[in-house]
Amino acid sequence: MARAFLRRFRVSPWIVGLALVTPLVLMACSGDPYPQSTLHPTSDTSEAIDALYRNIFWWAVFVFVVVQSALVYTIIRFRSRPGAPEARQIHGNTIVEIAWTLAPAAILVAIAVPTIRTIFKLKGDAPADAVQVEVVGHQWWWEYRYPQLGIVTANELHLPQGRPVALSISSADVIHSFWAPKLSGKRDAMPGRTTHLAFTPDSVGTFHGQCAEFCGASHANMRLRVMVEAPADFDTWVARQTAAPVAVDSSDALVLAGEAAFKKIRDPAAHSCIICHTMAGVSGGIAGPNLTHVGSRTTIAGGTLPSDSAGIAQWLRNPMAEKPGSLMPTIDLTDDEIAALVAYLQSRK
Amino acid sequence: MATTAMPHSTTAGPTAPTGLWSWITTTDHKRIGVMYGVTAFVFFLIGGLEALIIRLQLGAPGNSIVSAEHYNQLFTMHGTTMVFLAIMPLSAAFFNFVIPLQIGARDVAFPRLNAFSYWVFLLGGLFMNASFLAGPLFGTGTLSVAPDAGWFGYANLTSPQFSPGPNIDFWVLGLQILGIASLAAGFNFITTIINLRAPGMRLMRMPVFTWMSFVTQFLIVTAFPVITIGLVFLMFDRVFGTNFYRVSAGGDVLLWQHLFWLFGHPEVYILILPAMGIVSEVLPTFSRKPLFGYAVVVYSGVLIGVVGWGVWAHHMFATGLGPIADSVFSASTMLIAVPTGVKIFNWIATMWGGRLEFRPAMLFAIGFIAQFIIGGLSGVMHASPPADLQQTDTYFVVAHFHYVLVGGAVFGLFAGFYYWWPKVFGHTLRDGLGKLHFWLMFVGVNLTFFPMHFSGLLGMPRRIYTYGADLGLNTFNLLSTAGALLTGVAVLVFVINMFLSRRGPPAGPNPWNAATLEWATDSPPPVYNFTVIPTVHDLLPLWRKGGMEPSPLPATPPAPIHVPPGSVWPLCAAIGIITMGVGALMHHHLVPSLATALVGLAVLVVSIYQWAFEPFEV
Amino acid sequence: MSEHTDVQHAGEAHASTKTYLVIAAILTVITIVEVGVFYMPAMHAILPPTLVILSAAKFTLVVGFYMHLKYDHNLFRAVFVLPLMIAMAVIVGLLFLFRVF
Amino acid sequence: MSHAAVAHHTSTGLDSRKIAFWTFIGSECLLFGSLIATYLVYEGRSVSGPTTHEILNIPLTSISTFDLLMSSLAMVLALAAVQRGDKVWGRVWLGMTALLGAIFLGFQAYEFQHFVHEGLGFTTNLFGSSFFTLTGFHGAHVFVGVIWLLTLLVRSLQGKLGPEKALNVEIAGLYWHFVDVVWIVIFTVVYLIQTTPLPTT
Repeated sequence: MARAFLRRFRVSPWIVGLALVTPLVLMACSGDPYPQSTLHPTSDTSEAIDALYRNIFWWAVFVFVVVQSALVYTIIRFRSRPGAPEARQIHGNTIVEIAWTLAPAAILVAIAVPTIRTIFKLKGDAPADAVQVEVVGHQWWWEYRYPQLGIVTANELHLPQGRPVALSISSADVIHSFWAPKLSGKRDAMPGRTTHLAFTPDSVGTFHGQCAEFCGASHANMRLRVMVEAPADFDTWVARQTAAPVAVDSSDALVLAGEAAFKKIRDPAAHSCIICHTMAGVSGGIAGPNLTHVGSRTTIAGGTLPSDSAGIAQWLRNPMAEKPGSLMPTIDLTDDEIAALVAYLQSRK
Repeated sequence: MATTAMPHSTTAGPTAPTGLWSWITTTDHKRIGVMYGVTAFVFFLIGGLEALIIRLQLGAPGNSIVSAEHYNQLFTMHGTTMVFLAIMPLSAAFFNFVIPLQIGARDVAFPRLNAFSYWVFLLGGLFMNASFLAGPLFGTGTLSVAPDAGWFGYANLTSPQFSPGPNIDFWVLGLQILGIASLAAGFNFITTIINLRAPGMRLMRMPVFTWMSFVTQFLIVTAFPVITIGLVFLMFDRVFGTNFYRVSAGGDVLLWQHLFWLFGHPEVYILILPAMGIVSEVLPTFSRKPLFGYAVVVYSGVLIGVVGWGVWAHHMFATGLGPIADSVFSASTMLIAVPTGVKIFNWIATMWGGRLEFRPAMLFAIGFIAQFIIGGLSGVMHASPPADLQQTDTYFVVAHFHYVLVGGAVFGLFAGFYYWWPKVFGHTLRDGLGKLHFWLMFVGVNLTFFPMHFSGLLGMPRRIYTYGADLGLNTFNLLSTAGALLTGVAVLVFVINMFLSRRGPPAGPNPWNAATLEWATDSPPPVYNFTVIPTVHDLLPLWRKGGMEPSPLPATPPAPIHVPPGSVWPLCAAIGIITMGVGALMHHHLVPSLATALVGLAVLVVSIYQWAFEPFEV
Repeated sequence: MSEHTDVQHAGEAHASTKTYLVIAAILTVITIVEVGVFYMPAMHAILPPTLVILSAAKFTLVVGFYMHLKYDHNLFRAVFVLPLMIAMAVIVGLLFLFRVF
Repeated sequence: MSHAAVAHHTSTGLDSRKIAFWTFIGSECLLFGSLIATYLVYEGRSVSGPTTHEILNIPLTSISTFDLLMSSLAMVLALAAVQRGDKVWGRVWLGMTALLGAIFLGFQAYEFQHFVHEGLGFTTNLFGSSFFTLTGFHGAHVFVGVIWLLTLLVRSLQGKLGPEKALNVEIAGLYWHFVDVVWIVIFTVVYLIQTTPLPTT
């Protein structure tokens, strides 16, 4: 009898309730099928946020269950069936009103206190010995500068595990938002302002992230990776980045052709790579990402393409198709020009 | 201001004039309400279509149903259309038709201003949507100049440097024009509610829908000027090259966000309060008992309106306003959850002890409550800044505001459609189709927006035309797309219901046996609404023990009633405004732009003078 | 909005021409004082607060007497003062958010 | 409209147009409030170009402020005259108010032209943009007010502005006084309180 009524009237809130609970619990402990998840924190900041969120979440589930079941119970019990009593003309009840004003207020205080405590804990001011990184958002790629280490790289942020990190974030054009969910909440990158993020990554790994503030045509292609390495690996990465660029292997004709093509693509040379890209010792263009050690990166084109020869070739053939609205012009390169450039770029370890 | 003695067009019971001209010059709040409803519903369907294409594009990763540029235009127009061209005007349709009837008036305080609001809204909506087809006029293909910077168009992406095309000009000018329509309606309804109540109807005897509309009008009247100024700065930046949002000149991009969200949050209460009002009318009628805690529901509505002004920066927690500002706005946002919660408890208590009849209107009202609870709770979740740093600008927030806007406002408006349909057209919508519509929509909306909570928490940002296949979001997006298609079918069922029920049996003055004044007169009501203005003695006049005085209303008016004539000048004034808008749109070519704008101004000024000195008796 | 029955205003309490002239004189004096204070270096430290108070006085005088708000039905006062409060709160709020934080 | 009091029933006994107009004035408070807030927020943030100290002319603006104050007085006297049914003085004071308003616009036109000449254009710097927009919006309102007053003057000359039409003059007066009050705030905020420019954040 009850099942029939449950089905005929409104059974969904129960299913909706269960749907809310089970998958979340399941997800919390599964492996890495969700690389950009906000529920698998791997730094002190994101763990603080996650703890606060779980606290609020369970309060919400409690209120959800209480209020929705009151709603469903009322609907089922007082539905008009033959012989049901006439409606009692109640106008109100002050005590009940006070009760259900204070109850939500109390729950909100229970949420507000940890919230404000966490706000002040995550103010974003890192200790003095933190790794300083300047993050600059561009239309549709990320630039990272390590002032202490003199390194400039793009899209892939390398950080040492266990050491505090201080990001000072700004933008070179429109508003972006730097967001690597597993490491910390997002912080807007705004032109003319510098905002801050501070966290201490506590586990090694490659963490996904993405721009989270609409910034134009290729907002969706402005992805990033954060490589957290053991301190030793980080130091070797820094050493390689700061080392003098490896000389072009003169014996490999393809790489030599690639270097020539990099410096000058047909007349007029307006579209040559050196105009927009910096390649230490070769060029100082700043419109595009710094390519000094592009060979050592795992992805290119704002983290959307793998940096193997197929990925680079696909990007060089038609940047506009990969990143609509991209400022990099589409030059009709011949296949061997592309092969040469790929070889050259991959040699820039 | 009419001075010459004007032969009153008093007739015993004037039959409404018919024909297109009578519609163009109408000043009858009922006709204007129907026109608002039809126009807004068409824009609602357009917005829904945009949503369907968005969902098809996001159905799978790396899809290419639409290009990035088209997708950005679609989601911007979906947001702008749904907020400004669908939900607000649908609420306005109910304001127009129902408020005068509920407070026992013959019409609004300024009938011509009412017509002016509608025509400016219609032309503004057409102006905004013309951007889809206006590409060739600007030397590019079609589907290339619609606004593409999001419904809240953050600064310096909308600056001439980063949005050189006419896309944002359409958006800025369109919103300015729509703002004029809303402001005009705001002054009109505030005066109507204050000044034209039936004798004996004190403020605390007004129906809750009128009360919520009253708070909404105050929010409109105080919030729209702020966005008008924000848009003026953007328009000056784009047309004259001023420096308001130019970072190189010291301009601050956050100024736009503050000005927009100072308007933006009262705006979302402008969207939800009318629906709350409708639910507060529907529940008592189908529970056969009065609203529980009338005064508390009214005061919490007023409190929401006032506190609504103090929460705007919770949209900006990610910009790093500093811990003090974060704490203040987090606290005020949580504070506003209390009156909202109180309203929900009062609705449930209204049904407690009642005899619930599950007609479609009632089902939609219950659907409103169930889904508004989920929307409210997910809202409280990101009222706390640290949690918001993970949730803002992700699909978790998309899920939140769709639960309160679709699950809330749209369900409330559909409840209003089913509830007042007999009063507007004289026949009810079919019950069976109504229930089918509800169930399909309820499942469709939940199937669409519930998975978005998960895709948001799993890292899917807002407004991306595609996403990586490796993020594990594929199934959730597929579910959302399926839900969107189902919701589309549900709306189709409603459209079919509208046409099939045209030949329905006459519904009579009070089909639901409801208590408020609009059910005392015929369905559809005569041009003058009430043969005799009733005197009201308590909150629920039609449920009074001793019946209503004079009870019931006489069939024909004892004395001739003056019905204000039509006027063409509101439409002419609206045409003047839209011409100025088109002129401003062509600002890249100085001479034609100035010429069109001046012609528009001339038409506007002439219309205003004619309007002012036209003999018109209210 | 206070509640009242059908009050038919027989004739508003008219402020007489004399009061208008007095008000005009006061306004002129305040304006002169304002400009005078501006030029006094001694007052430079507390210039903003004094000027705000003086202009608030002029504001209330014009709104109260010239716009008849003092004599009129307090419905007009409510309909004007509430938005005015919101406007002032917006100004103060934005100044705090942009200047202090 | 045969007589001043509204013919048919209103629940407050007040004229609907006056209620609507006071609501409009409340709404305009927000419009000018946002403009003033922006001016104050942007004060001192201009990167280049002339600043307030170098360019604002206090004596000149004090005279135009006095002029606008007197126009408020003229407006009130005009209303009183029309209410008394005194056609002559009604026209005199209406004309005087419009004239003083026009003089104010003259001052502003001169000031704008002088500023542009001094190198402060609409797009020169942040100060230029926010100053001209704020004072320009106010100037536009004064211009509309002058046109409105001249329209009332013409109606009076046509004999269509008897004491029963005093409400039209009263509403025009509300508008005029409000525009004057906004200038009082602008005069103080822009011209007199020139806070020293704070370092940009």
